Amino acid sequence: MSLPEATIQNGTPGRAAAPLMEMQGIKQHYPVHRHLPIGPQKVVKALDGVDLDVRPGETMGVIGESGCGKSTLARVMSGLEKPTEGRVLFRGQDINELKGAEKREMRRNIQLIFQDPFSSLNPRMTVEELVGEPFAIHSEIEPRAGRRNKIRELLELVGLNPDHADRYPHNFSGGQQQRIGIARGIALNPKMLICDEPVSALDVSVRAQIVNLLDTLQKELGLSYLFIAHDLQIVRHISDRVATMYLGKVVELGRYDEVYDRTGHPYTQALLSAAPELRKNDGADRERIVLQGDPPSPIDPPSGCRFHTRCPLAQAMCVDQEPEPVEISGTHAARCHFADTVSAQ
Amino acid sequence: MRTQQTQQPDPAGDHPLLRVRDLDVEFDTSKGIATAVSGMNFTVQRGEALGILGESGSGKSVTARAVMGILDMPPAKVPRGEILLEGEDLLTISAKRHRELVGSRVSMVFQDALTALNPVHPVGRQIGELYRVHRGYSRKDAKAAAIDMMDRVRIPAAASRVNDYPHQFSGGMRQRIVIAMALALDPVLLIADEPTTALDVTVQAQILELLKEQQVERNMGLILITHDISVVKEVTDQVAVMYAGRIVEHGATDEVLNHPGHPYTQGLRASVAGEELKGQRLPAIPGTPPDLLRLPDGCSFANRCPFVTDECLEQVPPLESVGAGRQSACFHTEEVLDHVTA
Amino acid sequence: MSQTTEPTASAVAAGEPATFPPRRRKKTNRGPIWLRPRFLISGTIVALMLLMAAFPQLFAGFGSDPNANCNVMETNQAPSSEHIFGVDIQGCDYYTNVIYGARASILVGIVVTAISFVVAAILGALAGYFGGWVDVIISRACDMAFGLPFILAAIVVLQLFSERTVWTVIFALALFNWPGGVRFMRSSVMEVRNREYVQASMLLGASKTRIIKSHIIPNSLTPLLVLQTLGVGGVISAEAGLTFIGIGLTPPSVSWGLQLAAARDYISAAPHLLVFPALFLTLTVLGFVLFGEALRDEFDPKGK
Amino acid sequence: ASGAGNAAGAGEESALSFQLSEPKSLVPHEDPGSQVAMATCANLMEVNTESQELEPLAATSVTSDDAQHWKIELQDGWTFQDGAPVTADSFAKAWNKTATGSNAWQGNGSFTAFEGYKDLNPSDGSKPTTDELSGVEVVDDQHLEVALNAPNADFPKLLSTSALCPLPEQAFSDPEAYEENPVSNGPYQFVSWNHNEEVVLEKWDGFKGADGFSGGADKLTGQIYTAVDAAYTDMTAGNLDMIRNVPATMVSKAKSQLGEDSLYEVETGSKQYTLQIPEYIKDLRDPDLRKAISMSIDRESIAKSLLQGYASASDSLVPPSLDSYEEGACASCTFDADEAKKLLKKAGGFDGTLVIEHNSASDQQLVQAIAKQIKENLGIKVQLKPVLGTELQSRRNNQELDGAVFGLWGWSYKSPDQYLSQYETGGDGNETTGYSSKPVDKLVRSARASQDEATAAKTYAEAESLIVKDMPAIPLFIPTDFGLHTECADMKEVQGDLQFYRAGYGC
Amino acid sequence: MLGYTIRRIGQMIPVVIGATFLIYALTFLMPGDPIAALTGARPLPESTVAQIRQAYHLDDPFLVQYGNYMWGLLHGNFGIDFFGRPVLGLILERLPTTFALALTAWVLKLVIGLAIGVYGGLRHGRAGDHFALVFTVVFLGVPGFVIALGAQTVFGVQLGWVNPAGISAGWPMAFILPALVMAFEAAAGLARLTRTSLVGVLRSEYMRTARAKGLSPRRVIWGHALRNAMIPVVTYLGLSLAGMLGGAVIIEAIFNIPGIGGLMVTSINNKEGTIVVGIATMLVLVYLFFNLLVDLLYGVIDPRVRV
Ligand SMILES: Nc1ncnc2c1ncn2[C@@H]1O[C@H](COP(=O)(O)OP(=O)(O)OP(=O)(O)O)[C@@H](O)[C@H]1O
Ligand SMILES: Nc1ncnc2c1ncn2[C@@H]1O[C@H](COP(=O)(O)OP(=O)(O)OP(=O)(O)O)[C@@H](O)[C@H]1O
Ligand SMILES: [Mg+2]
Ligand SMILES: [Mg+2]
Repeated sequence: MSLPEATIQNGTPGRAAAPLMEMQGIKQHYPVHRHLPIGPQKVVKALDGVDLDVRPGETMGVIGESGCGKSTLARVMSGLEKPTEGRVLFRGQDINELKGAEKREMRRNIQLIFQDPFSSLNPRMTVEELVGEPFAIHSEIEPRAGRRNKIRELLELVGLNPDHADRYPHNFSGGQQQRIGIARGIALNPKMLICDEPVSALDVSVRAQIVNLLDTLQKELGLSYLFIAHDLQIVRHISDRVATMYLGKVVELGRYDEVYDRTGHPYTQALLSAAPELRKNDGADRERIVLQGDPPSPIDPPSGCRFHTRCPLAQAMCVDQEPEPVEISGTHAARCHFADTVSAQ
Repeated sequence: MRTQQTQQPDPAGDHPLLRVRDLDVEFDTSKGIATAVSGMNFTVQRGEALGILGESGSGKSVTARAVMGILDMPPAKVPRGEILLEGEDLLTISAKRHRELVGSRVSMVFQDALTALNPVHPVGRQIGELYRVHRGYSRKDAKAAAIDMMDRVRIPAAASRVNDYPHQFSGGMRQRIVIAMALALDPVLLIADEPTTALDVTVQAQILELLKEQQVERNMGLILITHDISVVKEVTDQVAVMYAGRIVEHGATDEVLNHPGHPYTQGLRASVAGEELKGQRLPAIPGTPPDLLRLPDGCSFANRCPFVTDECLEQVPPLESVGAGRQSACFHTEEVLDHVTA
Repeated sequence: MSQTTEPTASAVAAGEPATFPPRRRKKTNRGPIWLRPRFLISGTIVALMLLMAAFPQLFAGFGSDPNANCNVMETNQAPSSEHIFGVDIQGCDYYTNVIYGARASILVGIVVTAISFVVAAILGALAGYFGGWVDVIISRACDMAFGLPFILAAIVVLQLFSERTVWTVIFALALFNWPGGVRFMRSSVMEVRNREYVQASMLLGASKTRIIKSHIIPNSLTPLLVLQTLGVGGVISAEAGLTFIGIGLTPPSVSWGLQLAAARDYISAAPHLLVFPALFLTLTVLGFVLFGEALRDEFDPKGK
Repeated sequence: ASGAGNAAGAGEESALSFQLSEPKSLVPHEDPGSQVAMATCANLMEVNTESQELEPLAATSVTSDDAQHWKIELQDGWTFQDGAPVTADSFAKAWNKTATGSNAWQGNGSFTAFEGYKDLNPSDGSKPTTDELSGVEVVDDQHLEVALNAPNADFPKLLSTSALCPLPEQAFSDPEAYEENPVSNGPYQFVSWNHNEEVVLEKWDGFKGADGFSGGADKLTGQIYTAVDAAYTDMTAGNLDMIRNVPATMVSKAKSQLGEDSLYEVETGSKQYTLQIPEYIKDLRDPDLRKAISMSIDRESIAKSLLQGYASASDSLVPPSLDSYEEGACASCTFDADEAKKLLKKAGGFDGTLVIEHNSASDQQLVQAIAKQIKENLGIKVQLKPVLGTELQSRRNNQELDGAVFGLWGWSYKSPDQYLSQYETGGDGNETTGYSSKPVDKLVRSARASQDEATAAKTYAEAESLIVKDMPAIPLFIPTDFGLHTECADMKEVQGDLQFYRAGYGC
Repeated sequence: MLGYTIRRIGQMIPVVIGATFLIYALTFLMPGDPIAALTGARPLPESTVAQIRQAYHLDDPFLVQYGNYMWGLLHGNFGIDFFGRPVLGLILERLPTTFALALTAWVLKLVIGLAIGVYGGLRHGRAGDHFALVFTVVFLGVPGFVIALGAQTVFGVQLGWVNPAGISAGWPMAFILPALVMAFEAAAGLARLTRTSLVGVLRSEYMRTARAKGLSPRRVIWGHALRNAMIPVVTYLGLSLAGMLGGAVIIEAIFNIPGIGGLMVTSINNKEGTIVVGIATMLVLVYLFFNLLVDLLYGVIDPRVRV
């Protein structure tokens, strides 16, 4: 796989080709349900100023603990939700301002793969109907006559038996269901595939199959991925660049090896150190950092550096000064006052 | 209700802590009988941690529930087998005796703490209930004991949170409460069924650390069920690998994971993306596990196995010893071992 | 609290462990659903009653007319070989009358259910899918219809008509029978609306119409249908009840409710007048209720 | 005896219970038909239960020369149950109040014959200028004079109805308190009214008319039922002593369940079922058509079967118990299907639909049977139209009926006038048919004015023979009225009316 | 909590207005003349009719009449009937009786329904469950009035255990039979709901936890299963009490119980709009009250929804 040169969004201007998708200052706030219409309206700041770009053919991995806003990012990026603030650009156009044909075109090009394969498939539709639905919606793509063949092709492509096209989703195993989901996702030849934990619900022995499939598809179709996962091992395997999120913000972004091996943010460090599989291989060099306490509430995020409440390196300045992304290398930056020290460890 | 000491049979006897022999578990479903566990055999000694590894549906939880006696019957039934806890067969003792043992001598940590805790009772009461039922504590004492227990699993400000309800805690804290409940009566055997699967990596580390620490501290037997190979590696001494209701490989953890003797174990180990595989295809196990309602005549793994021969299709390979303290259920164990080392 | 003195015998005598019943094998003979006893029995009753409602002649003989061949001098005769269900107050053959009585009951039961099904499906889908003020209006309307006692409302509505035919009664019953279904459908749609497959379809660029038509409706309608089937029996019972207290059907309609109401004055003099329609009514309601239950157990994942 | 009275009590007081529906009011003028009103108030006149003759009660005499101007003399020493004297004023004031339309008391209609009634009820809806009947004059405490609009020999009978009871002073000074706790001058006094459950009455020792009153139980309890079925059920369970207006369907049931002895058959038929045909229904104007309809109904059969023999076929516009009754007065009231068809032909056939309106709450089976016979025997279309009682009433009053109307008519006091005034222009009940005929009017008026009963009866009969020719009403049945009672209750009737308070205590 | 309550009450206002409007409109549309009911057979003179019409604003346009009514209602004035009796008094006179009946029936239903439902749920899939099903279905199937007539004849008349009609025997004897009939009819639904809910709860993970704690079956069921199983049942229970208040018409008629039902039917027959609407308003209010109560109660048994 050719590795397009990664850039850091903030600061240094892009050196490589124009990004396929770009998130600019995305904020997504959800109002908190309240019972009395008095007092200030509180909001959950699920995303609080996220800038991120994905280049053609690139895989952007996203890691971070539960509730940090990864799924929200996926929904906003896919156009399922309109952000409270900020713009989502696809080939330079704000996807939320598109109308008519352009909007359809955008829809065709951005697809989302969900975590739970079963619940993302209508239980009352056969595989053929499910995989054929994209064509039914965008009938201009594939005329009715050729649809059957196209569906068979797609099923073969994702490694399913085309003869099973008349079965219902519940007749398939989790891995196969995810394949159906992927077949739907790639049916319209999209440019961008957003995968929100596509393998978390799958069996260990099947995960690798799906990852391989995604890999193959990327090679064959030139797709770009936003790949969200908890399995840090798999993220490293599949990603070209990796973003770490904490409480609605991207706290570290860089090439996969930079993030994994020259980690610039203490949170990423803690995250990586907690994953046993990563630790084992390189023996003693990665000491486990067990974070204390729970992540703070996204309703009232801590002042200054959001991570200071749990950070082993926290200092007075962290409490009241919000760190800007600190460039570590041309392709690697972290939102930490001590990014350089951390990455040098 | 009895006090602990009066009911300990053969405390010093030469019985292993837990011994499961030839255990079968079947489910009567609308589509027929599903054999979830068959011919299960394993032993756990005091102070020993046994990992049970295997993918979804391989019968790990069913085994655990069978040991705890909390299978729903019907649809489940146990047509065969023995579960000996310090020599007493949990399947045949009286219900009363069973209740005395379960919860105090042997206890369990569940996978999803949110659903495992009763949503309508404060957590303190749920922990305290154990003391009230098994030890006959007063309400007040039970509460105090619950707070103490919550402290021990490092729930901050336990005393002020004892009256909170499960939904008011975060995932990690809930799991700690479930662990507190399991450890409350100083069990000799703790079964943890995927205690960290629902949790974040960061929290997962905390919980595993806690479990391991408590096990060592109390010299407990621990059965850790998971499908995460690295978790097993980190915590257990022994490992049993399950596939389609059977143990296919069993032995010391390091041994088994470093030199798998069964093609399934091998596949599992290999599919974990290692750093060295970056840019390559992951060595995935092809295919999917069999339907428990229609298990093949021969080896259940045969259809996915690279070593498959005709023999495998006809006969179920028995779990046989393959060296010191190791067993594997494969006609081609030698080959597999060689393959890895090669 | 320590009961060390407890006789050891009891521990032994406690017998079978409750959690481990005897290890026996039970035969599982579950065929296709239509062959299960509950379906078979209730299905047969329902089918028979439907047939009776549609073609009473099949049962009462061709050319039969419940109002013809009456002899007022024979009023209230007990069952005999000539009139197997006896004779009614007007001197008409009671068997014919009871057979013809099925039509009103079943028509009311089915049409009212069908109407509330349609109304519930539409209103529920609107409220559930669009939410907002649409939902507020529909939900409040449901509350209104719920809050008004059914009987009171039905009486008031029925009093608007002096001659009350099957259609009048259907109108009155249907007017207040839908809210339950709407609420059910609403929550069902709201649940489906947030399912991931709906979002997935939206992302493919599917139109609202398509989403409602091919995702929301199919996935929320089956549970509603099952619920409504369960209600047919209730509606039939309600019609008979209203007629019984004299505000339901009026002659010349023929119905079990009317027959029961008339029979009430003759309970001891001519008990057969009460027995036969009551029997048929009960059987019909039972058939529909059982049928609904069987359907629900089959299709409602929450029930099983 | 009754479940309501604790008969086992120490006092051994005799107690009887009777069926009652929730009274609208305990003041007789507001609810004149109420059994409680009859028991608690004593009128100027009453009917003797032994002789069935009209006798003065609170009055010494009621006389008139011209049947229009009446002199009433009250008996001495009558008091209300609280000791206040009963004077001419007690009557006059009560009558004035009742006759005032705006009070909307149900007894209002009893005063139409009084002079000055119009002034209290101006027909243009304006406020009345006076609050007294000009025809009522209080001479002194003991004497009253009443002037009527027209001669009416039945006036003494009218004086026996509850709407003309006296009221004590407090009924006017504090009407609300009086409603709650009425005091009257009759044989029983009010004890308590537990709404919707029971009204308890107690014998009043001070009753002056005790001579004509046989003297029943010490305590009378009116148990309140909404339906006669429930009352019946309660009686079978031994919790109730007396029921009246027992439907025919219940009679044979009662016979077998409670025994022959429990039935009290009212001897004087005071009611009649008719099918009235409004004049304003053009299609039905032809007397031959009306006669055809009448002759197509087999009254005998229906009476025997459906009504189980507890009714007789009617062949006159008045019940046989009245003096003016002549057998077969209505020649076309016998069943003859052939003749009926001929008459129908003579009338030029009938291709419309004969609508029969009736009260939806009662007699459904009877109307159905009648309709069935008309349909079968004449081959015309008949449509039943069950209507709510109140609606039917307003349709009658406002002449909005769509066809014939089936109904039951009864008298308030025994007089042919009570039946035939329906056919007198502007008479009582005339709104229904709107029938109007000068000769009939004349005959009825002269009969009414006649104080000689025989002459009156003859004149009434003459009027009837004229009416029958036009058949504005088709006589159907004279039902037999039944009461049900336990052993302890010895039921008594007055001129066709069962009055519970007159029952003797037989245990 | 307070805010929640206020919000709920706010939502009730349109419901009350809508429901009363509906009933008012329907009674207005009903044929027949209310004044005819006043006087029996004899028509009242024009003048009287006119005066009554004026006194009761019967000549006003419908909306004005309704407006007046609501205005009165706002001041707690339910109006007066044609006999000058205050409607509120009439209703309150009968409400306790109906309340006693409905409450008795409700409690009996609670006991019967829960017992059968819990039994069926615990024996889920076994003979006991099927027995419970048959039992409930039979009571669903036989129309209430048939059961009522049967029960009245057998227990009231033939066996003589209770008074077959009337409430002179007072509570509880007079109410037991009718309440039982109502209870059995209504228990079926409750039993089904309870069973389903309990089966769901019994399958839940926390029941496993409870059993894994070595608790006795009784403690597992009473301490852990029932309260959770009651959560969906509570909504149903609360609303059904309101429903029973209005639904007792037939039973009241058969057993001669002087409750709201009888008043309702007679006043509808007499077209006494004020009473009909008064009753409707009262029952809607009761319904809404229970609705609110249930929601609040919900918070008590289910801590997850506490606000
Ligand atoms: N529709 C919504 N309304 C209100 N809050 C929301 C909504 N969606 C998400 N949130 C909140 O936003 C935050 C981020 O949620 P999100 O689902 O994006 O997290 P995540 O990183 O995907 O977590 P996970 O790893 O558990 O999937 C959470 O605190 C969540 O509670
Ligand atoms: N109540 C039940 N009814 C029918 N089959 C059941 C039931 N419970 C479990 N099974 C079957 O038993 C088999 C083993 O299930 P078990 O829960 O032990 O798997 P597991 O190894 O714990 O999987 P996971 O990793 O997903 O927890 C499964 O195939 C399942 O279908
Ligand atoms: Mg997520
Ligand atoms: Mg499991």
